[in-house]
Amino acid sequence: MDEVVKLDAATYKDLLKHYIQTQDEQSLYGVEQVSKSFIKNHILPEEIVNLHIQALSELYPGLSEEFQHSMDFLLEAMISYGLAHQEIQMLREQQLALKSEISVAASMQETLLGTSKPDVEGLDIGVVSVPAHQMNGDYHHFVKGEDGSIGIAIADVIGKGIPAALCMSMIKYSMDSYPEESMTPEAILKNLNRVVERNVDPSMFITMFYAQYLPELSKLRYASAGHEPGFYYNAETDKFQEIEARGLVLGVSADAGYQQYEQDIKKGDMVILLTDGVTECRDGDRFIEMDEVLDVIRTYSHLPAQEMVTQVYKHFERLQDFQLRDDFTLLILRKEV
Amino acid sequence: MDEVVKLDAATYKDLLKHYIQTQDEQSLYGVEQVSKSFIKNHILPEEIVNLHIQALSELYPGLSEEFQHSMDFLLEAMISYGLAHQEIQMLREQQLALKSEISVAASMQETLLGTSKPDVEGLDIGVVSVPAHQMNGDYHHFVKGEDGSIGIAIADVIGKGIPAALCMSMIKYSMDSYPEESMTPEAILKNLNRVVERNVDPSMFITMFYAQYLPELSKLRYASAGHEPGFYYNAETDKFQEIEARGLVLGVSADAGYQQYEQDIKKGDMVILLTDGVTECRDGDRFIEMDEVLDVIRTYSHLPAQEMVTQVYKHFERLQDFQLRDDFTLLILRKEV
Amino acid sequence: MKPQSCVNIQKEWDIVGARQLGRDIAKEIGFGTVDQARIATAISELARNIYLYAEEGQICFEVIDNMEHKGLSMTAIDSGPGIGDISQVMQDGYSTSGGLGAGLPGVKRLMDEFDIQSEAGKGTTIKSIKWVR
Amino acid sequence: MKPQSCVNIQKEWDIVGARQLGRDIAKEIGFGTVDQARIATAISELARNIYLYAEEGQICFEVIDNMEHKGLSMTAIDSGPGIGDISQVMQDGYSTSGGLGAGLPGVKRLMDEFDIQSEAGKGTTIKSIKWVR
Ligand SMILES: [Mn+2]
Ligand SMILES: [Mn+2]
Ligand SMILES: [Mn+2]
Ligand SMILES: [Mn+2]
Repeated sequence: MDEVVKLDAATYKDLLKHYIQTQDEQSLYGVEQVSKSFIKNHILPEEIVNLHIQALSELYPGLSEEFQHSMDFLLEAMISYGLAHQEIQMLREQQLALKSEISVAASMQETLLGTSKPDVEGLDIGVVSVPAHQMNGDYHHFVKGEDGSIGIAIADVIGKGIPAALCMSMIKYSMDSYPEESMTPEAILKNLNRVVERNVDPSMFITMFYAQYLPELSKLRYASAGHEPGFYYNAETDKFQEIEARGLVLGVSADAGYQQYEQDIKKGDMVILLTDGVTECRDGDRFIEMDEVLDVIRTYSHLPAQEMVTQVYKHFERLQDFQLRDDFTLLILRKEV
Repeated sequence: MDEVVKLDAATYKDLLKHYIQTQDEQSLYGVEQVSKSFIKNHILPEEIVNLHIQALSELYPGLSEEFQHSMDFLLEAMISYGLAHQEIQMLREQQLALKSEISVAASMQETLLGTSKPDVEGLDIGVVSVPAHQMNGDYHHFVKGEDGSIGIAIADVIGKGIPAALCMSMIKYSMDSYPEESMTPEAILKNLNRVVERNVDPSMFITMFYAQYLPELSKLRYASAGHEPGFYYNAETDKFQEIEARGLVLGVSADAGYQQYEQDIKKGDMVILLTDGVTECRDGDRFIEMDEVLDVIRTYSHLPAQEMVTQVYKHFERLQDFQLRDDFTLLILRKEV
Repeated sequence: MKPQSCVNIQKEWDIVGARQLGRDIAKEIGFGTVDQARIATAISELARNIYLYAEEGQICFEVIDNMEHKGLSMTAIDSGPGIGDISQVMQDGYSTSGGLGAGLPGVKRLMDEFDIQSEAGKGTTIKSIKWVR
Repeated sequence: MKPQSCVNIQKEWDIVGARQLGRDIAKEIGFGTVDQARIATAISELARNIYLYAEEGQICFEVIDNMEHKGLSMTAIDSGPGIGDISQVMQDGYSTSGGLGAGLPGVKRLMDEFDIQSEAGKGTTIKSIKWVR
């Protein structure tokens, strides 16, 4: 390493000499490269100033005393910047360690919460769920009932990141213990509400939308626990309409009950379920309107469901400058025949 | 903010002038303060160089062209440092956000894993459990049985940090579901082993030492699942001896069995339980010897148990330069009468 | 508004040419020394990306001069492999871990506005603007 | 080995005095310009800590000159309130969050060796050494 630094220092001096004589762009491009190499070799800014003083006094031995003193003064001013610069290395290392820890935890969580799209004749399903940070506080899962029905849960822990993910994992543990596949949406939410109320920190709330699709009846049964409303796309009228469903957020009151609704699904119709990470996307300082989300969905509605949700996600990822502010989950179900 | 920066720039120029004339320490102390203020106001190093050029050319209008060009060159070299400097601010913010998330998760975990020292006549208990990072992958808890016995579990998930803590929380959830207070140490470990084997990622292992103190018989019953051995202090002989106990780590094999041991406890005797974060402390590059741990414990053995463990912890915290390499749990039990 | 001037990037020497043109325009429309150096550094990053990963591409400069403000717009266009995960390359430290370069987050910091579009197999377009203060 | 020289820290002016003495000794035993400036900055941090939080204390300098190497040892002793959680103050960013100072992690970085002992209500002793390279 020391050899590299010595070489860089010699290059610095040569480039400096050349630049003083010609003021050419090439020397400046050269010093940019040298400067990057210095940073890579942990050379601090005050050392660059020192190097500059030395190079210059070798090139121009007759430099004024004023200049010498002024450069010592500048060097002193750079020490604080050097300290800050050293902090970066520490911060980067810590960040790397934290991120790798979180990524292990996130993959544990993925295993725990993992679900796979059910394969149902005539039903096209697409789902995308992307955490704002590494761990997901959104949740969705699919259950195939013995009667051929498809259960779909979509949920959001208030908050995001590690605490939300930890909370979600606990819920999953609790949910595993009862026979969801034989229950109605209202009964499932009622049960879960009790579990959340009993087991989860009182400051943590969970919203959930639970739907059951009954292929033989072409019907959707659903109930909501304060969850962001989804949308129903009517192929015949080519219109979207909000899926209305009322119900208390999980974990607030031990004896909350939930109302169950029904909707007929015809050929070409779509059911769109989402979390508030989709609807509360921001474009700069402006919250987007729900109509914009539906417009984007419409733009890609000629695609298969999985590609549709992927394109919609990409659209909003870019709109938000590639930094999600909340976990983003979008699930689309289309009846094909 | 801009006003502050302008003021700082004026101060810089004054100090520079004074330093060139007198080369005094006071000006250098002054520029250090100004430089800190610049950093606080997000002024980048290349801007300091620019400020220096301007100040100097105002103070000494007749400066040579060579000097001017050389400073433009130095400014160019500083741009990369300025970019790195901006990254710090970003990194600091991200770090802060991550840490506050983790601290929320850690306090959720604390609530979940919380245990309190049982109050038993004639028994002095001290315990300290400090995570290396924010979340603890060590675990200990106390149970008071109906027969007056005291159950003590101490465990360590292989690994540390968030994944270990997440894993620990799951175990706790599972443990809560069976009646520990009526079971023997061997039965408890056997049961837990099955739970861990079934529910936890196969790459995760847990070591646990389970002890039951029976006050009426003055006896300690215990079993170990591959856990770091504890120590028994015999007051009569004034000697420490290792508590030997063999047993497979939890989660390796579904049908592992555990052997149970017994030890009589007399007045003044101590039982010392710990995790490998205590015994694998490092002093520089050197691992400490077990005898050193016991020597330190002996040094503070005149103190009440809680103060004893606190002082021992402080000793090793300093020895390790205030940066724990692993979660540190030390539990001491002394029979007083 | 002036017409666009573009520099093709094929060899390393072209990076210097792009910097020179960018700096000349920047100086002409009134950017100070520090901003000139920052713009040159941003050009280096954009041009190196093309030179290293796309083999062929160009950087175009345009002076923006409307009622409210004056600025320099730079557009880097290449027909390279494209960027699969933009979120990832826009993360700090993704390309800088070895201190090798400021990467795209660096360009974003050096300039005032930044937009990127990329399609796998087709190429990448990066547009950035810096305003005269 | 030379005798110890100490500077009492009571008013802000004493910080400058301590820096001057430290820098003079550093220059004398052969530290270069950069290291002199780093030592002075470390002295500032130590002395400001005493001035701001302990009201009274001193910084002592000692030249270390043995067969192997030469160095400057600085010991800051105060009878202030002491530090409750040393792990916390040794964390980066704990005192620098506002960019207000480098804090103790800064001193540790500026010097080569660093040790701290503190007792609540009794005071703090910080010893640090920098070796001539
Ligand atoms: Mn959420
Ligand atoms: Mn949300
Ligand atoms: Mn562990
Ligand atoms: Mn351990």
